[in-house]
Amino acid sequence: MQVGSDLTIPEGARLIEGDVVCAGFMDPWGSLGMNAAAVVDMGTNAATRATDGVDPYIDPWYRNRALAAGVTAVRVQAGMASVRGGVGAVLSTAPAADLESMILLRDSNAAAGLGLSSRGKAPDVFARIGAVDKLVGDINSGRDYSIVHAKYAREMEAWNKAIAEAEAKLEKDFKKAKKDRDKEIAEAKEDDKEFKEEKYKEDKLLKRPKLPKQDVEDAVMARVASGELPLVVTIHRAAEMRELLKGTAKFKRLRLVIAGGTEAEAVADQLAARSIPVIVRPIPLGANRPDEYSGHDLALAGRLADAGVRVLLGSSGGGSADLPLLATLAIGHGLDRDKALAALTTEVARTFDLSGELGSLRPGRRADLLVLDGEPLLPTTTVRYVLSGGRVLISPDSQD
Amino acid sequence: MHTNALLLASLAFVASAPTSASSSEGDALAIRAEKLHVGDGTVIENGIVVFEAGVITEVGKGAPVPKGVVLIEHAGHLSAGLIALREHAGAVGESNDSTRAVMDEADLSYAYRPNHSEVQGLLAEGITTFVLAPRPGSLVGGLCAVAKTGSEVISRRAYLSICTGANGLTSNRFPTSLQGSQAELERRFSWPRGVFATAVKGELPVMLDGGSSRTEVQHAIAFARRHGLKGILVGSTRLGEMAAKIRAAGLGVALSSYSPSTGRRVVEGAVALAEMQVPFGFALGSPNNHPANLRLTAAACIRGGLKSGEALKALTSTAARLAGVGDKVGSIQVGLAADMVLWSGEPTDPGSRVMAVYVDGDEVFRAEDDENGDDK
Amino acid sequence: MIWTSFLHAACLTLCAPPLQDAVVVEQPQEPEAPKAQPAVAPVVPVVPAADLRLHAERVYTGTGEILKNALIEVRDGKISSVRPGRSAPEGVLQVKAVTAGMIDLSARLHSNFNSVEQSTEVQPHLDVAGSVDLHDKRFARLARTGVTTVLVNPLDRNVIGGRGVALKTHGPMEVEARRLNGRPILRGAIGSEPSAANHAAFGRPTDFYSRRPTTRMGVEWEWRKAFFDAVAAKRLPEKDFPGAEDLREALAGKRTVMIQAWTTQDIRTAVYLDEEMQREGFGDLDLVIDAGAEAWKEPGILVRNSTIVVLPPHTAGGRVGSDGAFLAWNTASLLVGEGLTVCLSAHGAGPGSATLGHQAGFAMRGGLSFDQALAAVTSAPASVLGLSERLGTVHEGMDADLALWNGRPFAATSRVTGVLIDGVIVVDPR
Amino acid sequence: MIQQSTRLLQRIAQTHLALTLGLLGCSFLLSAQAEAGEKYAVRAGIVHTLAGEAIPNGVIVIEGGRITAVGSADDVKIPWDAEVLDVPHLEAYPGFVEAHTSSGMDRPNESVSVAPFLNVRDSIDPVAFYFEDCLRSGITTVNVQQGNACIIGAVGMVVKPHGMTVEEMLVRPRAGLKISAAPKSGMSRATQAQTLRGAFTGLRLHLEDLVQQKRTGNDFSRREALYQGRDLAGERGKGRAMMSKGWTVEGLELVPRGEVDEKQEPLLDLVEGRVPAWIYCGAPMDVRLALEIASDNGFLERTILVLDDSCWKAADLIAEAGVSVVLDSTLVRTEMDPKTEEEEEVFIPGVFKDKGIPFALSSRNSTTESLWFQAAMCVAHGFTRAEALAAVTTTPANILGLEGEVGCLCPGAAGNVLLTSGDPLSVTSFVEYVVIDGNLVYDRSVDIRTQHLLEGVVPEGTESHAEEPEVEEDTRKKAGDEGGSR
Repeated sequence: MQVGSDLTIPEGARLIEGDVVCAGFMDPWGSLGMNAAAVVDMGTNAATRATDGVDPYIDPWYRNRALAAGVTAVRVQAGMASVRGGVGAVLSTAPAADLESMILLRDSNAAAGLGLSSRGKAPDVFARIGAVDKLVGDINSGRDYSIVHAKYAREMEAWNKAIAEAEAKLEKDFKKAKKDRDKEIAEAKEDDKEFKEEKYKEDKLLKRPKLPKQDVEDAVMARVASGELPLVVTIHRAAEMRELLKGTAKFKRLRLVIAGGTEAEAVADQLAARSIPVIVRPIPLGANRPDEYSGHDLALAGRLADAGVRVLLGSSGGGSADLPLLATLAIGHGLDRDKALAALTTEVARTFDLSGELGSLRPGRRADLLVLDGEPLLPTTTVRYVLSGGRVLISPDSQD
Repeated sequence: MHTNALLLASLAFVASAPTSASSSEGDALAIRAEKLHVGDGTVIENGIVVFEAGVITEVGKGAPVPKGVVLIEHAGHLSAGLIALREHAGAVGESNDSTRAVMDEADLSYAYRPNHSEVQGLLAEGITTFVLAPRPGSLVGGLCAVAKTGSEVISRRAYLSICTGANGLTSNRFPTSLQGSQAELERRFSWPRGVFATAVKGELPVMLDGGSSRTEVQHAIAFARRHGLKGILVGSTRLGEMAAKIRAAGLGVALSSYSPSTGRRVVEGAVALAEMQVPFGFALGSPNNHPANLRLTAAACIRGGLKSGEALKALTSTAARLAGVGDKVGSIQVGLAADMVLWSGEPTDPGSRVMAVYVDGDEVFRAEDDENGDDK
Repeated sequence: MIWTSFLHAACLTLCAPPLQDAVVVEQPQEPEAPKAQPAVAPVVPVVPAADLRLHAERVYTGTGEILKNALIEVRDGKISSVRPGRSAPEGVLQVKAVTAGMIDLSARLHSNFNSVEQSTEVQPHLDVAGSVDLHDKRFARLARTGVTTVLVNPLDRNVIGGRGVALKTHGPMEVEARRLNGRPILRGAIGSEPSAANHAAFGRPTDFYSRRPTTRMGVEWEWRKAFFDAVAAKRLPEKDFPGAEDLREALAGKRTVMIQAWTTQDIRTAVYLDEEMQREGFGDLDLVIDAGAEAWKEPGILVRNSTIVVLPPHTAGGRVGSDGAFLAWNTASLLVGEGLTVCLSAHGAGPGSATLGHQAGFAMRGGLSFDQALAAVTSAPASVLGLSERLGTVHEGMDADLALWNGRPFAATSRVTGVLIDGVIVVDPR
Repeated sequence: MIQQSTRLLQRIAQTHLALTLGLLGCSFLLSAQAEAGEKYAVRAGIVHTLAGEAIPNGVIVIEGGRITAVGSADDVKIPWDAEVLDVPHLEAYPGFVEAHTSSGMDRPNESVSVAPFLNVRDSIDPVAFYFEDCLRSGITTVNVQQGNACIIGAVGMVVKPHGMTVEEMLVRPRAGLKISAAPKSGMSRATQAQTLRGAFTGLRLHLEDLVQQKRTGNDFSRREALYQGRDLAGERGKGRAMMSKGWTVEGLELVPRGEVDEKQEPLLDLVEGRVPAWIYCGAPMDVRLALEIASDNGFLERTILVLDDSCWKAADLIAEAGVSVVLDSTLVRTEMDPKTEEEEEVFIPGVFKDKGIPFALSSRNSTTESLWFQAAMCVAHGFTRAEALAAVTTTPANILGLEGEVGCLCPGAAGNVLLTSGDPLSVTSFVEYVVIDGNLVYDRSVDIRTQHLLEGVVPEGTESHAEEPEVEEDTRKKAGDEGGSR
């Protein structure tokens, strides 16, 4: 309702005291609340819905852990490692029995994965570049799709008009036509010839325009091309990123989001120029990590931010409850504290069009907020209260 | 930001006397830090540490800085170098041999390669000492060494590594069963010879990997008590659940690295162990775990209720004591090696950066200057 | 209906309060109570109160009698008294029926391949106790079905797997503290299992599975060789080997030898082995056939050797076990009819429809009488374990291991709703 | 008459048995079929109609396969020309009803994901041992549906477990369409949901296209007539307007139903509510999808959920939707608390009973877990006998839309009678005779498989056969090993 230092607390309102209040953290690259099989599904396509993979029946304890860590929202995806991840959604981490109350945004983005290892094997280099072109192609056909359908709409309009006119004319001439016909029949009778109906021809203007093919996947890609949906591309290697940036340059309204971006530093200037956000995974990975992560470096977030790239931090499904802790690692490796905080709140909201709803403490925003006993993102700071949608879900006296 | 400014100043200072960045030829060095963590829990505001020939000679607020000694100002925290218990870095693929169940005399110090990139990776995270241990896979894996990061081995007989649990078994050599491995270990320790004798006398501590399950850990503890063994337990995320038993057995613990899946137990374990006053440090297990995992684990424990002072001790002095090198490293005390880390903030906060690392008084790591101080 | 597996809290609250009201309420209405306690010195007029008391409409004692409206008192884990014809005092736990806790001699609670030392095929000296995991949820699950004692044996991958261990399904979390020291059991197998993983030396000489039997013949030969070697070693100490003593004890009848043998041919082999030992004058094995599904085909040889049989669970089609054995549902009644001791087991099946209690029911479907069925899951296995003094029947002085039923035991329409183990309420019927 | 057929059958059986490998043949199959109007009567010690009080010394009269009279022997007169089964030592019960199974088919699943055009009729195997076992455990009505590994499966049918051909067995064809809300292998819940919705969108587009073509055609001929000055003979639709509680396609009446793609037809029937839907849910989250699909496409009223045991968590949702369910044969489920790692046991039928959701039990097709045993388990968990028996008789009958036809012994119902040696829920009583449609179809005294199972009786010549399959396999395995070594 109101935020400020000199507010009058309305009657009957519960006053929660705390040193620091900040917006609830959001994991822009998580899997909390999703059915495991749906997350790893490799068979998803552009039209697969994340909301169909949401499992409201997972033990509330898992979501409470995320809440207790201050994470109040997660962007989820069916087929996180799939070539086309389909339509993502943003979920609240507040435990709920029914799907509807979990969903904050049911179509937050479209998604694609490029060059990702499956079962520890990376796709070969040519296949990888091919995959990039394929994605660009799909965005293209998405754009054409909307063009074709717009064209169809116009043609239908014209056709309806033409038909109306034609029929009006026919109606008008009917009486005469009828008279002529009777006459001809009579004549035919006299010189007993067989009566022939006059041939009716229609010019092709009156031919009904053909309904273009309906395609749910193209329909989604159309929304991507028009910039209605951001496109989250999970991609790590510099070569593929260059190819992608080159290929997508022509789509002026496309809103690209990079997830992973292990080697994104190489294309940092372009990313900054086109203001393409990168969701960095600030998790410490050991020696036996997948091929696309081989260049993994905890300093990535800091370096990109320094290069002026918009940085988000995501768990990549590794456990949203740990994201705030992992964020501190990014800070320890060069990411500015304020930017780290933004990367978990305002930047996420901005990237996925939630700014009107979430991510900051302004009147009118959904009351997802944290009350802390110290600066956020310090291990010594504990989250005392967590409010989700205005409900107090975590308080010092609630255990797990 | 003025932090960094000051730091830069200090860097310039050091640069002006490049040789002095190394104190090995005898000329001393001194560092003044805003907060100096001694390692026993005390913190000295604007504390000064003076070291010469790789050894700390003076510590304190007003520690006298001898004439001509370069004084480096560090606007941040200073602590002893971090210590990882149970590490595999620098022993590439040579840290276990599963063909034989018992390799009592195997000596890990022979497998150590100080200059391997894995080892250098540790420095960037402020780790200056670690226990090089065999990977599980045998009943008795050999003798663990304590190594200085990028430097020499300071103890060749830190622990005798023993797996009492299932991860000492393999399916195609004796033993394939727990009762088999128990029988074999009983035999070795009941009529002990060689290292076993030393261990039973309590002169050689053991690193007991009980395996993951509670029952296996119980067996490990019982085994240690039965033979009066000293040393640490490793390997299980459930060790905290048995804090009381572990304390009764007079053993220490090396907590496993944090991971989202097992993390919760590790954290609860740390808190329980601290309450029971069981001495514990942290295992790292790089290269399969990232070196940053050491501080992350500590931070997770702090988030879970562990005092950050306790955490720092576990990372430094306690770990040193557990590894039997408390008289050499692990705290900022006169006479100990000048292994130090200069932090931008609290050492146990993963959010603070490693600005510089000293091993035996030599500066072995220095963070490249970061801009985000400036663009504010 | 929902109940949790651990009820320490429940049992504590239950052990505490009754102490008082037992003294206060109990005394007046039970004048002869003091007489029932002759041991109590006259200077102490008040009878030490029971830790727990429960009242049952019917107590099936396991000795053939049924006590109606009996009041059972439990003191320090033992049954301190069972008195029929009582009305239920206030606030006392009430149940329909009580039997002794059931005993499964083939509970299969071993920790799989960690529980058998396969480096050599004969390991009489190894004790499976070393690999038992008491935190394994299966113990609690079994307890919930009324099984209060189990015999855990090594996996059947060895010819002679080693010593089994008898355990309560609830109690202290350390094997040695829970171990029931009755008659020692030596467990092995005949049939396809012991040789399942093995192969001849050619091709893969590096692994030791090439040294082991690959046929039934081989398995049988290993048995005989083991005993012959053990006897030989007695005379030639230099020939001694780990476990030889265990084998000699077995021959001397000091250990029970439990052999898994599903099919007729394997049961025959086991009995012949025993008889050969007798002929050779080596001794007489105290033989128990485990999983003797086809015992019904040739009961004669079993009678001849008075062999005890543990039966695997009944299945719809009769087929059971890896050797494709066929278990006829009247096997138990047939063998009992022949005067043999029969124990039933779930052989690791269930929970669900294949609990030990259901097996007793199915055996009754096959013709076994109720009393015989009860014996087959309580007193008979208790005697095999040499624990008849403590387990298997409900009367004064026995361990307070009780299965509390909500109807006639073993009927498909009733089930175990409560369980006591050593006097502790493990499952609370309320 | 029975005696005769018995002896004869035993002879047949012997030869039959010698042929069967391992499994013993169905010797008791008494294959007389009821002529219309043929009369049959049962006199039993007690008759449990499950539609009122039990009747001591009761009589059931069946004419032309249907029960015409039930009552005490004093009141009900047995027709003089009726064949009588006089068993005063036995109790009579209505046959049990299996509300949903995929047994009895040679293969329960089809690899095609969306295959509403299939029919289990073509897969049912009349001599499957499943049907034989049904009689042994007193099941006289079976709803056979495709397996759960599908997206939209075949049309199922209700049969009686007796008869040499599917036609003979038939009770009700087109007993519903099988749908699965749980992913078939290779799919996840997200993609399963997508394909499922896609199937219905596909149907809709197909219908709209048909209508469009017709319209274009009609409009043209109208214009032609106008041009030629003809009076247009009223072009009326030859089809039927679409009736559905969900979505409808305007003008479908223009399309003769015959022109609708036959592959789509069963789906259209479903949407128009002409056949029920059996939707399998493998997890609680599937229930939501199942109900969404059903209500969006207008067949919620005719939907029955086939539930995995985990689905008890969605009971509230189900109760709200007011649909009936068929429960999994696992009645007690163990749930583990992820934090404390402690286990809880949930008695599933109890949950559904408390929520007032009509549920049928389902058997695992085995003596140890057949319907009678499932019902008994319910009693063991506190159900009344009536509640438990209802879940295997009247409730499934209602769910199948066979209310009053099966599941009770009342006039008008099919003449399906069990004669049991005692309480059918007792582990020690047996089904002695089974009468279906007024024919004696099972007689335990000549059921050699039961005798073999219960008494180990092995008819001559079958011993070795009975042993071989597994043993052979066994030795073959060994041989392989040695083969490698030689």
